[in-house]
Amino acid sequence: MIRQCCRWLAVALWGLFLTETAQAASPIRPTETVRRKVLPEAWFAWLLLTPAMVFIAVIIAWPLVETIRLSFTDADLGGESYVGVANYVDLMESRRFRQTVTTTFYWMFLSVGLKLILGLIGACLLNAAVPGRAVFRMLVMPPWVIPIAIGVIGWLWMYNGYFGLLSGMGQRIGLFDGPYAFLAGRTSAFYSAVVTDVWVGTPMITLFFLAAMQGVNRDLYEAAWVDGAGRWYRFRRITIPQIMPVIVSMALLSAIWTFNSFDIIFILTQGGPRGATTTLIIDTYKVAIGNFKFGEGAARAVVIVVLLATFSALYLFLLNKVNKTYGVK
Amino acid sequence: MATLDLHRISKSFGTAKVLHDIDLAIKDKEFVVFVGPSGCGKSTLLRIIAGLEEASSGKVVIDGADVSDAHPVDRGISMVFQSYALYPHLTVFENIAFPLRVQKLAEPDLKQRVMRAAEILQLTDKLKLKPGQLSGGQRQRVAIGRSIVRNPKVFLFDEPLSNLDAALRGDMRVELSQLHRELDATMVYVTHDQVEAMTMADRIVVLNGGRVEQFGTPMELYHHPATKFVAGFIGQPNMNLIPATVLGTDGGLTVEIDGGHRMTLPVDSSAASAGDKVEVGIRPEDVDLGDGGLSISVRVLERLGGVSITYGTIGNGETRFCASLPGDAAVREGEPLHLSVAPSDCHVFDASGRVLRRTAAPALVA
Amino acid sequence: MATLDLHRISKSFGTAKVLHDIDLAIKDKEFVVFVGPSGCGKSTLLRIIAGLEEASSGKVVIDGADVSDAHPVDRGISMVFQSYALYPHLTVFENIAFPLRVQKLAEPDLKQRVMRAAEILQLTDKLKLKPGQLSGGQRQRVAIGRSIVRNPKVFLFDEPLSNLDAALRGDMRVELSQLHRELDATMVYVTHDQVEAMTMADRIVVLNGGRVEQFGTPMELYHHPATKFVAGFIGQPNMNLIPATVLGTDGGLTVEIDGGHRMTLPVDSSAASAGDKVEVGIRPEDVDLGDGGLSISVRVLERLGGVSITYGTIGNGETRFCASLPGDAAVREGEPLHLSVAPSDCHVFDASGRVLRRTAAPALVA
Amino acid sequence: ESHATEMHVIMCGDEVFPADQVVIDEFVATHDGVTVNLESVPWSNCQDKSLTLAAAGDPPSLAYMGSRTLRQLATNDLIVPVTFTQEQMDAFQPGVLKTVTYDGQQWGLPHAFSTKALYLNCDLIEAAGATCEAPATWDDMMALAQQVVDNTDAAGIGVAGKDFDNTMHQFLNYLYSNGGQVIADDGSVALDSPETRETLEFYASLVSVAQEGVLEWERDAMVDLFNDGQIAMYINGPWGWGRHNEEINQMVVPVPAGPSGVSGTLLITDSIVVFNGSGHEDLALELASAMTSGQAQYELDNSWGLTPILQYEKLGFSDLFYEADPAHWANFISSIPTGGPEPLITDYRSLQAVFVNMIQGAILEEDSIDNLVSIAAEELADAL
Amino acid sequence: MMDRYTKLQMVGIYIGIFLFLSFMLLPFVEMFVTSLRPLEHLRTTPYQFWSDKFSFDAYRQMWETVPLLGRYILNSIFIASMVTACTMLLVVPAAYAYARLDFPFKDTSLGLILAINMFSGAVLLIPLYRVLKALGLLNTYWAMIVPGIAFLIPTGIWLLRSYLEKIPRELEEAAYVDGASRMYTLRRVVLPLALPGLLVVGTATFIGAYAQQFLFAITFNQNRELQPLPAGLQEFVGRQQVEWNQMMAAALTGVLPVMLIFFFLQKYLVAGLTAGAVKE
Ligand SMILES: Nc1ncnc2c1ncn2[C@@H]1O[C@H](COP(=O)(O)OP(=O)(O)OP(=O)(O)O)[C@@H](O)[C@H]1O
Ligand SMILES: Nc1ncnc2c1ncn2[C@@H]1O[C@H](COP(=O)(O)OP(=O)(O)OP(=O)(O)O)[C@@H](O)[C@H]1O
Ligand SMILES: [Mg+2]
Ligand SMILES: [Mg+2]
Repeated sequence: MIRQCCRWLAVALWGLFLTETAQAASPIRPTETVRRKVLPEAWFAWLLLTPAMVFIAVIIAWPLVETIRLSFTDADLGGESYVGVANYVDLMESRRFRQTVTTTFYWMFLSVGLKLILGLIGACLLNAAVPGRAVFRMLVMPPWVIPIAIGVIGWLWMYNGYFGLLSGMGQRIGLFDGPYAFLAGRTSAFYSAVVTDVWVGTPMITLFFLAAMQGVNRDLYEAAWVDGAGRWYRFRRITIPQIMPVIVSMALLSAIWTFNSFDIIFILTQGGPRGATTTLIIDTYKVAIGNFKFGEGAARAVVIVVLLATFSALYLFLLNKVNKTYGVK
Repeated sequence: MATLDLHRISKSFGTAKVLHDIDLAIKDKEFVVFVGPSGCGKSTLLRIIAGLEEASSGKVVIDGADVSDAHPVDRGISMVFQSYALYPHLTVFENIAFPLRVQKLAEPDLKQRVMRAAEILQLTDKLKLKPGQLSGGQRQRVAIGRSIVRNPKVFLFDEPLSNLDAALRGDMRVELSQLHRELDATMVYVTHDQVEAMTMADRIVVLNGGRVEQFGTPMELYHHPATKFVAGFIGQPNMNLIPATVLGTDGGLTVEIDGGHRMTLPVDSSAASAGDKVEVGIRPEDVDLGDGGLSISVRVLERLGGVSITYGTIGNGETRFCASLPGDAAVREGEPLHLSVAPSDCHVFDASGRVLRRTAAPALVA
Repeated sequence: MATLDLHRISKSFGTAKVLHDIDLAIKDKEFVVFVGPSGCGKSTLLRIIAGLEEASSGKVVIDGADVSDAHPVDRGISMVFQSYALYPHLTVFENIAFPLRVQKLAEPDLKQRVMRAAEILQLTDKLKLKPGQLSGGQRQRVAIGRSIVRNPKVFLFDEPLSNLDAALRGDMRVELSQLHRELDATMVYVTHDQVEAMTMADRIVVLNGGRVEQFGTPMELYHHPATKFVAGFIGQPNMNLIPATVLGTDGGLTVEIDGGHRMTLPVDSSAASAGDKVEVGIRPEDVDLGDGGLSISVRVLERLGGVSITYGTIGNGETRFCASLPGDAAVREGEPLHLSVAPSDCHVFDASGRVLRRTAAPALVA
Repeated sequence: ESHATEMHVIMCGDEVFPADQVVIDEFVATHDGVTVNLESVPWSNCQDKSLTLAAAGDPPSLAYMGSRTLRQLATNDLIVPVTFTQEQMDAFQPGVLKTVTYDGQQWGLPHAFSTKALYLNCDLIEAAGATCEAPATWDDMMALAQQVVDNTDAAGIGVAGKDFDNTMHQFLNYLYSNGGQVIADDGSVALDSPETRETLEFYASLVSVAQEGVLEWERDAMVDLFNDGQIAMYINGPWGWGRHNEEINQMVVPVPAGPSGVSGTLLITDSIVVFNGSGHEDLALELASAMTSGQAQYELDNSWGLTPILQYEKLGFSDLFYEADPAHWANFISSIPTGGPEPLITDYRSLQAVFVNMIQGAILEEDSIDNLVSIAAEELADAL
Repeated sequence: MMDRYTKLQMVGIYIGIFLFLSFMLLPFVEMFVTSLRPLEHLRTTPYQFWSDKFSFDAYRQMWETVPLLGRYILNSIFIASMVTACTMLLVVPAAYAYARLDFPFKDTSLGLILAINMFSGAVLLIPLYRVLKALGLLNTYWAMIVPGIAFLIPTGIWLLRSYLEKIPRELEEAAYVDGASRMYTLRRVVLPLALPGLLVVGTATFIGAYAQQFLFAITFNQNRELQPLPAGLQEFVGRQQVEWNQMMAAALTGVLPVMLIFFFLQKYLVAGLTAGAVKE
């Protein structure tokens, strides 16, 4: 289901042409999609869709088109005039921007990777049949259900070199020999932001994985157990393949969200020090909203969309290929 | 070589006791079927044998060794699940090879054993497919393949046919029977379908409410049901049970059944006395057309071709009666029907539901 | 009063044609069953009658009026779905009242009609319950209640019993037959279960691959199957089909069946000529023990109590043969078995699968 | 005007100063039909708010905000220029008008003024074995800080390095004390100079005697460090005095002079600007003038403890609050003539970014001082 | 028996869970401890986790420091609730259409809608600002509600669709045969049955709306009275010194009610996610 949804993402990118191929690639059960027509359904369907569509058109589609238009102008507080692809050329030539792109992808891969691994471990632990697990499951929720900004403020305080918990505890156990300011160093600030992002994103992934694990037919485990398979073997040969669809789709969704994650970095470091934590989204915000360079900001926004779309398409393409190679349905 | 003995097995889930002191001795190479209504504890008992569930008390003995605390794989058993529990992401080959991979068997050896199993089950040309691409019957065979590849001493099956449609079920029944002969292994088979039980079993265990009602060959159960429950459960259409009053106990049992007809039945009447309320059991297929004192008002007639089944009531109109008559019997719905039954074909159950032993029972065909 | 006529109904899904020019004339108050293998188009045809699906071509005529384009509710039909389609969030009362609520019927009138339906179906004390609290049979009655409350002219049922277990299915079959008599309505019933078809139908439509194979009473189908398909489909266990070669066509049809036995069969042989390949159909229940020239090697024996079913092969060992013998027949697995069959009980099918009319058919019992 | 006018006044800060409130109340009372919708907006998003409102075509009548935004507002024609009489101009402390002047015109009415000086924690310094006296030069300060580091657990000096405006401010204090310039008198960028290089090098070198994690700190947070005895010195405005622990034996001294200059300070003002397009610019100007005129302005400076923005003695005021404690105030007033303004750059956000980038680059040693300064100068020129 | 663990495994699992949950909850514990300390103690080194005199003063003072705090908390909940309500209003019909009806460009339009996941609000801020301005929504609650809705619609449709698909089609056909109109069916049959699904989707939407209030609030709303909690907390920072203890107290107090609700809904949520997630 999720994979299908991701496929739609790709479809949306490449238009109707791909629709055909994508449909051909996914055998449709006759009862589901190619369904009989009881009523003139189309008009009713569009009637139901109209409110949502209008909303999306006004709030997202039009701004998107406008963003693309703006990206070819030098719009700022004063006004705008057409400058062609100058904004894009500037971006291509800017070493700092290339650095930002690299940072963004590094940020995304690292953070998503950690989230997936931690989520998997967490889900396994919470899925273990031990007393108290209902409570434990409850206790992973908080980072997810509170406003991101509030959690991040907590982390901001913990990262403080002089008064924060991490530095303090680190000194106490002899890890640091003086106050350690996490957000002051290039590397440490980056990894601190990653840790916070992982903290924010892990609970939801954990719960999705947990849900998927609970959906695995228990008989499979029992059958394997009767055949002598141990826990680790069952995990590797049954759990992982069985929840693979969920892992795969969470990986993509989480990658997109992480790529676009704003609050965490903005509150923790504002992109600093010296751009060490400046991702594309932060850069875009700073340029467009901070400096009122709407045109340049819009160009960055368009780059984000293009990069994400390319990434998603590539991901789905590779996934499809891998699936074909291994014959996964 | 494997005998399987259960000693006073009990099982409770929380406060609910679902198995009560089950004792069973299953012989080597025997095909034993557990049968009984839903929820009677069949699966639970099987899972205790498998080691998937722990008995609250009692022992599981396989080949003389107490395995109550052993890991399933160490008991030398294998199990086929109702859902087959095939690994959807693995090919047929890998599914069958799974237990061997767990054992870390060397590749050539593994391959040879999987191929052998596949041959027995005629799956050789399906080995590359995924379970999703197989039909119900083929899936079932893969599940069996996975269980035979390990050469277990005892095979356990939990309703393996219940997911199949009627026609396929018939075929698989026959195949399973043949497999049993070929493998020469001890098999324990759970079902709630009496036809499966009757056709496949060497011996049948009838379970009811967590207790063994009767353990015997199919023909024993058919001709000598120990209790009213077994009588009602075995045989299709179900045995008719007609309330009756004991009139005398000399030379069998003389009873007057609902509707006034009197019969003297060749059963052990030593424990009965005149005036007792009993129930006379008559199988639908044991009645014949002709005025033998049973008069039925026919409500519904089902013509199945070879036979016609009539449903109606007997006596005062409250006791249902079903008769299985020749396909062309001249019967009409709404009309009365006169039937006869041989006294030697009748069963008698006392008020507690226990049978009075039939003294003129038909010979048992093994 | 409702007749139902289908005129050259065809239906395609995309490029797949699933119904081919179906013509049917169903009489008032008739109970007609559509039967056939899975995927043959039964449900599709029923849904076209209901108006849930639009035919690609052809007309649906109810009581003489062309309703092809009418809304289901205007056709005067009602439908009981395989899953019953009860609304889980509504009580039994509200479920039954649903069609009346849609019509905005006044409360007292509505109440009275629901109560009447509940009475007929013995649901009066269940009206406050939700479907989830009912047994399978009760749910089925609620579904029927919902369909009778509107007083439709035609009732449609799509496999209403397929979700029930065997015992309940038997009971419900009987109840449905009784309901048909009470309501005096035209009913169309879809099933793939031949027992249901045989026992309930006034007339049966056998569908195969979107075409009508035969339309007739159960006994017509049993004794005079028009095609090999019908012959194989009706009757349990299935009819045996033995390849044979025509030797002569005088005074019936003289054939030599696989295995060498020769028989002269009383069928219309006018279209046949010597040397033709035909198939001889013999029902398992038409054979008797005794050396009549059929010699079987028995592979599996199933003793069902009243009857014993043997499965084996005939002739060169490739043609399967099944025989239904008395329960106590002295048969053993692995041993040869000699059987006889009356020539008048045999069916013959030509190479295209069409029957050669039997000239000495048994009298039909209505 | 007799018809009803609603003026929208935005005051950046946590609350409206009582001194301003008095003026506004009086203004409303004397102007028929005029109401004032007075809103105080926290600094964190106040300037953005005014700017976006103006850019969106819904400008406030006037706003009190940082003077550094003026040039951007002016170039985009969002505010109206202010004309001062010569008399008014003369009354300002020297350098103040520079902070609101662009293109030969004044664009705002300076309303709050601050200069900076160096605070010393004498307890700490004495604990380190030094005498608590004003370091005259950077070298003195460095030596003093080093002594504190060597002999106590505390850091010698608090250095700001966070991506924040006052990191730039801290740096400019040193730059102006070393004879440096950001914008030359002809309006061109004059950052690329040996003075800047010296300053940047010195600023970076301070890190060795500064608190841990310089890049995490901004000036106001260093108050906590000072109070906790973690730093012996740091630069802050006149208000710092009152926010320091009373137990601490503190001392204020002028910012030490660099090798190429004399002790100076950064001159920062916040001003009241009158937006273009509210429809009642004249009225707004009148209110703004009232708020920044002699008495009202004095009340504000006095009540808030700010560096006096006007030379009140010239205006005939007496009993001046900063004359009551001349030893303290001298540190903040005496350096005014040698101080430099917060530069006026069109893209005022870039100003901060450019400086912070340069400073952090030096602290992190990611590039040579030389390069960093040249790059910063270029970027500044772009943002001009 | 399969699920039985040895003592050692048991210990291992609990240690694992402890570590995992510590990571998840540490910030909250620290926030709580911080909120209990007087401000001076927060600003002392070396760091002390559990030594000072704790008091609940911050929980009292915070209302004075930030007089509008109560409002911010309510604003947060109000905005998230409004977003949820409006999103559901838009999502329910759309999800139904995608789950049940057949129409041209079905897959394409769904793909486009789902692709919205790829834009975050930050990408579209500039034109979004102009749109909101054109609609006259800037500096109103709607400035924070409207964009929130738009970005939550895709997930909502996607989740709810899988729920609606599970409602047996026969139920609707039965209603249709009985003469019920589409709308009647939707109202009387589909929606009541989709209630658990609506609950899950509503909860998920609420979480989404609640979690992401920061950006829209700081960009599209300058009206203090309308700020949600995350933006409102900035006021503790805006002062000359950061009132960390009060800020933490305010943060915890603000999220507490919502967190409690989620604790109760947790069970349904996990089960509900499965519905959307596991179905391939
Ligand atoms: N894990 C369990 N916890 C509690 N009760 C259980 C559990 N497993 C089974 N039971 C109960 O034990 C009884 C026997 O269950 P069991 O599964 O053995 O029945 P069964 O004979 O296999 O029925 P069926 O034919 O429906 O499969 C039932 O009443 C069931 O509810
Ligand atoms: N909506 C549809 N789109 C495409 N093909 C369909 C559709 N509905 C049914 N079919 C096809 O039409 C044929 C007839 O289907 P139908 O459901 O009528 O079979 P059936 O006889 O009812 O089978 P069963 O006994 O399994 O219910 C099948 O091959 C089926 O795959
Ligand atoms: Mg069971
Ligand atoms: Mg069907």
